[in-house]
Amino acid sequence: MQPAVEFQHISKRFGAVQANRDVSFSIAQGSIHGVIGENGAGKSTLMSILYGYYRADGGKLLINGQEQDIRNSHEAIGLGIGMVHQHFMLVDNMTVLDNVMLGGEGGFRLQKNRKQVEQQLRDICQRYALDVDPLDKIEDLSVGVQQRVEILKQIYRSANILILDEPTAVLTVQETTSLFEVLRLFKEQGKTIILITHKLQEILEITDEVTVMRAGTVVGSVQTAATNKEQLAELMVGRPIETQLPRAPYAPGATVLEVKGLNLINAQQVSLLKNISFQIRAGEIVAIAGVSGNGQSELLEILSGMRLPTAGDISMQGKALPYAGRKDADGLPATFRELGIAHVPEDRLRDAVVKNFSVMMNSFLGYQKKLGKTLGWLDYKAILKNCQNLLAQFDVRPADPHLRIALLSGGNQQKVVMAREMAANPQLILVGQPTRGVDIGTIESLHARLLAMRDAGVAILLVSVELEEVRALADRILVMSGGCITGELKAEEFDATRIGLLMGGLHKH
Amino acid sequence: MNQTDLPRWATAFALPLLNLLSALLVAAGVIYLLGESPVESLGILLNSAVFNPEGLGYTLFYAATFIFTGLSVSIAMQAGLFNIGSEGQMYIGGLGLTLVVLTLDASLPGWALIPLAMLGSAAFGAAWAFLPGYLQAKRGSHVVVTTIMFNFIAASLMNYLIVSFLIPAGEQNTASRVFAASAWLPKLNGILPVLGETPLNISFILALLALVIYGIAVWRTTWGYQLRATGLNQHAAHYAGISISKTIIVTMMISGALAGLAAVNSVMGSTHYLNLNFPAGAGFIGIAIALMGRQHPVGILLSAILFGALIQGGFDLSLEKPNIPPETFIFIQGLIILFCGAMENLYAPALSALLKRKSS
Amino acid sequence: MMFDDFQFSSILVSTIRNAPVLMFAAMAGLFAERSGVVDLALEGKMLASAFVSAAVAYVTQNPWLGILAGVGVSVAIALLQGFVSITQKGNQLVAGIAINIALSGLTFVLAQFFFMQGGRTPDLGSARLFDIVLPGSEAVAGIPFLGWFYTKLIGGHSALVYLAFALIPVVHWVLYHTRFGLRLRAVGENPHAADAAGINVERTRFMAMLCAGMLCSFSGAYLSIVQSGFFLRDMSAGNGYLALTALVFGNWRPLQTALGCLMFGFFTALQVQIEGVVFPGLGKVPGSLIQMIPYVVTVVVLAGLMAKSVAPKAIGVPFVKSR
Amino acid sequence: ADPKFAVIYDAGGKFDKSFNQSASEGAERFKKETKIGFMEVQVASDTQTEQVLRNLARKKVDLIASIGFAQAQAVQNVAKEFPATKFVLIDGVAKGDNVSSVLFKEQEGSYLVGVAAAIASKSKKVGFIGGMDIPLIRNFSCGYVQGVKATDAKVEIVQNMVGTTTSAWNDPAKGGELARAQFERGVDVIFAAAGGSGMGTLQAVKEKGKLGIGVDSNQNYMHPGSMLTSMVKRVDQAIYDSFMQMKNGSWKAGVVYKGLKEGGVDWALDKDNRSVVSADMEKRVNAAKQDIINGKVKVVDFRDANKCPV
Ligand SMILES: Nc1ncnc2c1ncn2[C@@H]1O[C@H](COP(=O)(O)OP(=O)(O)OP(=O)(O)O)[C@@H](O)[C@H]1O
Ligand SMILES: Nc1ncnc2c1ncn2[C@@H]1O[C@H](COP(=O)(O)OP(=O)(O)OP(=O)(O)O)[C@@H](O)[C@H]1O
Ligand SMILES: [Mg+2]
Ligand SMILES: [Mg+2]
Repeated sequence: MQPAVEFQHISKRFGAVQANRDVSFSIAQGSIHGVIGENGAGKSTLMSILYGYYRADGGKLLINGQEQDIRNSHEAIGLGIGMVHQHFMLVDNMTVLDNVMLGGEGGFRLQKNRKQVEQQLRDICQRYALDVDPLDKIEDLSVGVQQRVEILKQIYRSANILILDEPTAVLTVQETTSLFEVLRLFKEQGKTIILITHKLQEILEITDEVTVMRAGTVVGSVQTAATNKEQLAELMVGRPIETQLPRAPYAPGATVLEVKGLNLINAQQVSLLKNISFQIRAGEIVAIAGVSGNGQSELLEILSGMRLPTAGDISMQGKALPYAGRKDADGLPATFRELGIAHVPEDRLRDAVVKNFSVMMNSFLGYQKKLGKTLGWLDYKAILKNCQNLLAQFDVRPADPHLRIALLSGGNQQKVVMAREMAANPQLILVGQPTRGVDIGTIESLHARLLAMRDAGVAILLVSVELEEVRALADRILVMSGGCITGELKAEEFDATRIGLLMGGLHKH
Repeated sequence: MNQTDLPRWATAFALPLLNLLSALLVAAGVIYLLGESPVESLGILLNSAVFNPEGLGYTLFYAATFIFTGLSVSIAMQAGLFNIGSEGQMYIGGLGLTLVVLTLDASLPGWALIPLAMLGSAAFGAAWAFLPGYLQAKRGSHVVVTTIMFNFIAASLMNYLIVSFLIPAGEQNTASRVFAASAWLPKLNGILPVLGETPLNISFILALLALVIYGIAVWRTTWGYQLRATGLNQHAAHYAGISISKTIIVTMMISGALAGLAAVNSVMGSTHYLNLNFPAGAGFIGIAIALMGRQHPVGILLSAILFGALIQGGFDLSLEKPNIPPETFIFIQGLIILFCGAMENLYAPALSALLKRKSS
Repeated sequence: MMFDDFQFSSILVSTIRNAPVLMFAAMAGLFAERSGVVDLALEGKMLASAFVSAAVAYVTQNPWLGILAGVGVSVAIALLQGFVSITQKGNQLVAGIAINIALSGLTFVLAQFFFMQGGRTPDLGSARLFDIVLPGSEAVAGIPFLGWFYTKLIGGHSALVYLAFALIPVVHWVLYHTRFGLRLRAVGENPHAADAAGINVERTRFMAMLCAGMLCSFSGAYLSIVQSGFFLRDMSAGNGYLALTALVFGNWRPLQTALGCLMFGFFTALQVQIEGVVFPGLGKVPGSLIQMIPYVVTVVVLAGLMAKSVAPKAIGVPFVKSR
Repeated sequence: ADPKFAVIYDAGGKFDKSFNQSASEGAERFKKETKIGFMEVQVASDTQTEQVLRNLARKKVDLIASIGFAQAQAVQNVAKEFPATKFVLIDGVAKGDNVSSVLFKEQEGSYLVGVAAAIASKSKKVGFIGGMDIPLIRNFSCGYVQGVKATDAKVEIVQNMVGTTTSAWNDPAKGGELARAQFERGVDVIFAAAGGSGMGTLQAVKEKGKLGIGVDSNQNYMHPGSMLTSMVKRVDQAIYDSFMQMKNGSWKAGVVYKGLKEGGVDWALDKDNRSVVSADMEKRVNAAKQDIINGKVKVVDFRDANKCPV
């Protein structure tokens, strides 16, 4: 049988970066094909070429044995190719229905088809067990549901070749499981699926074959059945990966952060946080596990000074944090930082970096006041040196301080942010989803950094949806659901099933 | 296609030059259609705006005003604010300095009066920009809309104040009385007699100084860093502990103060009285200058001089060539802004292809 | 005819006459901006179309040909604007301002060149649009209120006035209930998503500019052919910027934007009526202060009543396939 | 050799259908009769005025005509520098032994058209539309109101100004709209002193079959039958006279006021408005004119005290 997709000697260059170099491999009809590789290995670029988003500088592309010159997404869609992008391609202020219809409206007047398509979508949702209401607006939906909308879109368009670029990065275990159910259904129907992920056990769980990329080239394709995690990891990174990182024995010090009776009610009068109380001591990592959207983000925002709570007391080393009596949180994060609270936010592109600044200019975001002590003068020489140090320490690639940070891969951006926050010598560091979309090599090094900080006596609050990550790092685990803390476990009590139950415990859906 | 393929000299000089030439080419076509020789016209224009010292003096005189309004628009843009209100802020700034001068010009010597009057213009300009800034920061009212409205309001207010209070009784001219000589800005032809009778005065020097301060403040200080961070990503700025509303309000006030200072050149440096509609669109030209100069001090300086030259040279040209009405130069200004400010990459593909062919 | 003397009636009629200039331009801006292209060049397109439609109407002695020519020119300028902002990915604000400045100069130069009347076209005389008298007007003219309502308020305007008001539902329909509208909004909100859905972002934006050019031309034609009867230099007199204000004011939505335009029309009419009126306690407020009313009201309403305006997310950003 | 002449128009420009245009017509007439040419320039700002005055003086122009009050200060400055050059300033006063300042008693002409308006109005409501609220325009309106009230104290006057920015002179749409608004309030005669915007007013007047009054030059020809009259301000005559005197060597510096008596202002009666001016009206307007010339009636100049008596 003809392969569904065949890449022949594909090359693509962005300025100085060779994103793909002479990439050749093929994907069998009706299979699930995994593509893995470090951040920046060129996976997304290759898929974007297949989907017509970029055009290759050289090489050939064969779809079902036919050479194709795909010039844009429209032509890709015409060839039955569908893609779920790393960042969702949805129009936030439109409904699910309109998003699905977009590009395939079936006529000039929408109204005629809206009813019909809506019914169709409801049918699909039922058939594939996708819980989506076609009339909801995207901006009101959680990421998990948005992901389902993307899938829904592809089913509606009856794509035969489906590309999924890190679809599970933001999903919970349950959501991932149900996504895989859908993918298996797809495969049964003879569709071809290309899956990019950084999570190796997903590759092992669902793919038939896997291609490994490194620095723009293919370093090997293997049958999934004939491989294992360690081998794949080594192929990817070029060295063995440590899964069990060393850590000092648990010996927490004085209480650093104490939260009592924290409540948050938003402008729509929805209660987002209910009576949250906990404490963190020096030298321990407290992890908050939970399905995203259950109040963890808001908790981080409040603790970092980006948002004001409605009620409750927070004290840092015995002293109340200075948010009382304020009308808004404008400028408050600076005060919190001075008190020794560092923050690695969940959404790094939105909050943690200024995309159009260079890496160097981002390397002191939040600490600008400290640097410009005399008359606000910024000493770029010192800043540059400091930045170069950070880049070297955290092995950021490329280690070019003058590069626009948007051009770094997600993993490397995360390293810059982490480096910056750790360099501030905080008493408490708040870390949200530190390894989202980050490759395993980088995960290993970021985890090692966090553990080193813990060992050095820093209090760490980790928010993560990855149970694997929670297990690897936490000394204590709090589980959040519906704005409440529904349970607490010690590290040695770690039990995925129990945590899963607690996560769903008070959850409404 | 990619601009980054090109060497720096090409993007910094060759492309802008090619664009300027294209604009002039179109302009030459229009001049030809109007029945005049483009080459001769260009000669007259260059001569009267650049080569003849007195003309150059006028060019720089106009440029001084444009530098201030250009800076006013630029600094707001750095914070992501599109201040269309420089015109009104300049107008009100003129009122500020006039009030100072009219009260004190009989009693104070120039060295005290002039700085005080400048303070007045900056303060009034800043005050006029405060409300749009405040409303944007605290109420989310779009600063573009409020500043446009404030331009109209300023025009009405000034019309009322000038006509009802400032015109000396029995006078026809819609202007305040003439200031005492102590309020006249020292002219540069005192130092450089070659400039002849031009109103070019110390405010040009001040404008250059303002450019330097602007450059340092925006790129070299914490404050400028916070300003730019706010302009590029408000979420990140908030995360970084920058007070967004304070930044917006302060920036708008500085922007207003700079616009207010633009009044100093024409009111205290040339006419020596406050007249109706004296800004004559300088605030709007400031927008073009900020955009064309990419909010960079050197860019602002060059565009301001270019506009000054067009006004001076165009005026002289229309004097010599009755077939070419002065409005032709408004058209040419527009063309230049279009080509140099918005189509900077027009020739990039061709140039990069040419360079590639050369190098291979 | 008692009602006729009541000034409020005249304010309403005047509002209806004032609003179309802004409405056409604001709707034009709406198309451009909902597609992600900032349209600062409304003023320029208005001027160009005002001049061309007056000139052609004068030469052919046919207002409809004038309007047609105006549409052609305004569309051509919009496409030029599109070429700069969409194809060349230039700065859209710069492009807009440049077009305004260039056309302010060019329309004068051309008018002067062709007609030698100081940047003015000759009077159009009969080559103007007539006011439409609704059927049965004579019959109801004498009836109190109804007569005024039928013959003055909704009747007795030129065709362009009716077109302007008809546009409100039409634009709403196009924007929210057609394929074009859906794509337009998508392209202005998240062009990457639209592109991924197989939509040609640039072509959609060009289409939007085409609509913008066409609608804006009516605004210019209304100025010269309906309201004035000739073209005069810079006769757009800031209306393009006011239209933009109404657009922001209306949160880029057709209905609210039209309301914004009507509000401007209303307060302009009101201001005209209360100029020179003696207020109890205040006396006669100077005319120049009365002139502020529409602008002050806008600021107050914007600051006091409205929620934050939410612009289309991709506005002003050229579509570049990159991070 | 023949003397050299120049005219400097203010921002309104040579074709403003108003006083700049009138000045240009005077100079043209002089040129036609004497075959002596003249230079002409239009300035956009007060700074430019001074620049161009100086340029012309250096070029040894003998008489420079500056049109518009905005040029007053510049003329005074440059006249001091170039004592050999002569200047004639319209609508403003500049000091200097080589400056002739010509001021018009617009209030007197306006008074006459006010009389005509009051007689012509059937609704007993007349209107005034000015460009901008400035002393010159207020003087027009003040004279107009005096004339109306003197004729019939019961006649109401509705006044509007077009705007507060320079576009106030170039906004015919607003000029027309103001007229329509005034009609709806019952006005049936409008005096428009608003430059280009006024043309919009007169256009609207014609459309609605009402009566309009033109300003500065005789604008009756624009809409024959709809124009009641025009308040003419003979800037053309002033320029023509000044040029002639220069040629003849009888030119004199100083301030001159030109009113009805001096033929500086007048109301226009010609074939274009013959049909709308009744014999009675003509008689009464001319009687008023005579009274003013005789000094029986004194029309207050608004600018004397920045106040209008009525
Ligand atoms: N539009 C672009 N402009 C410049 N460089 C780019 C662009 N897109 C990608 N790159 C660079 O190309 C390389 C490959 O990027 P790509 O996104 O394909 O990697 P990836 O394997 O998908 O990484 P990740 O796992 O982080 O998603 C990276 O170095 C990236 O910085
Ligand atoms: N799925 C739909 N089915 C039927 N009509 C719809 C649908 N979506 C939108 N409309 C129509 O479009 C109009 C506007 O819809 P919506 O409420 O989404 O707009 P909005 O939120 O005001 O604007 P925006 O698109 O800028 O968010 C409504 O009048 C509605 O009738
Ligand atoms: Mg990727
Ligand atoms: Mg909405």
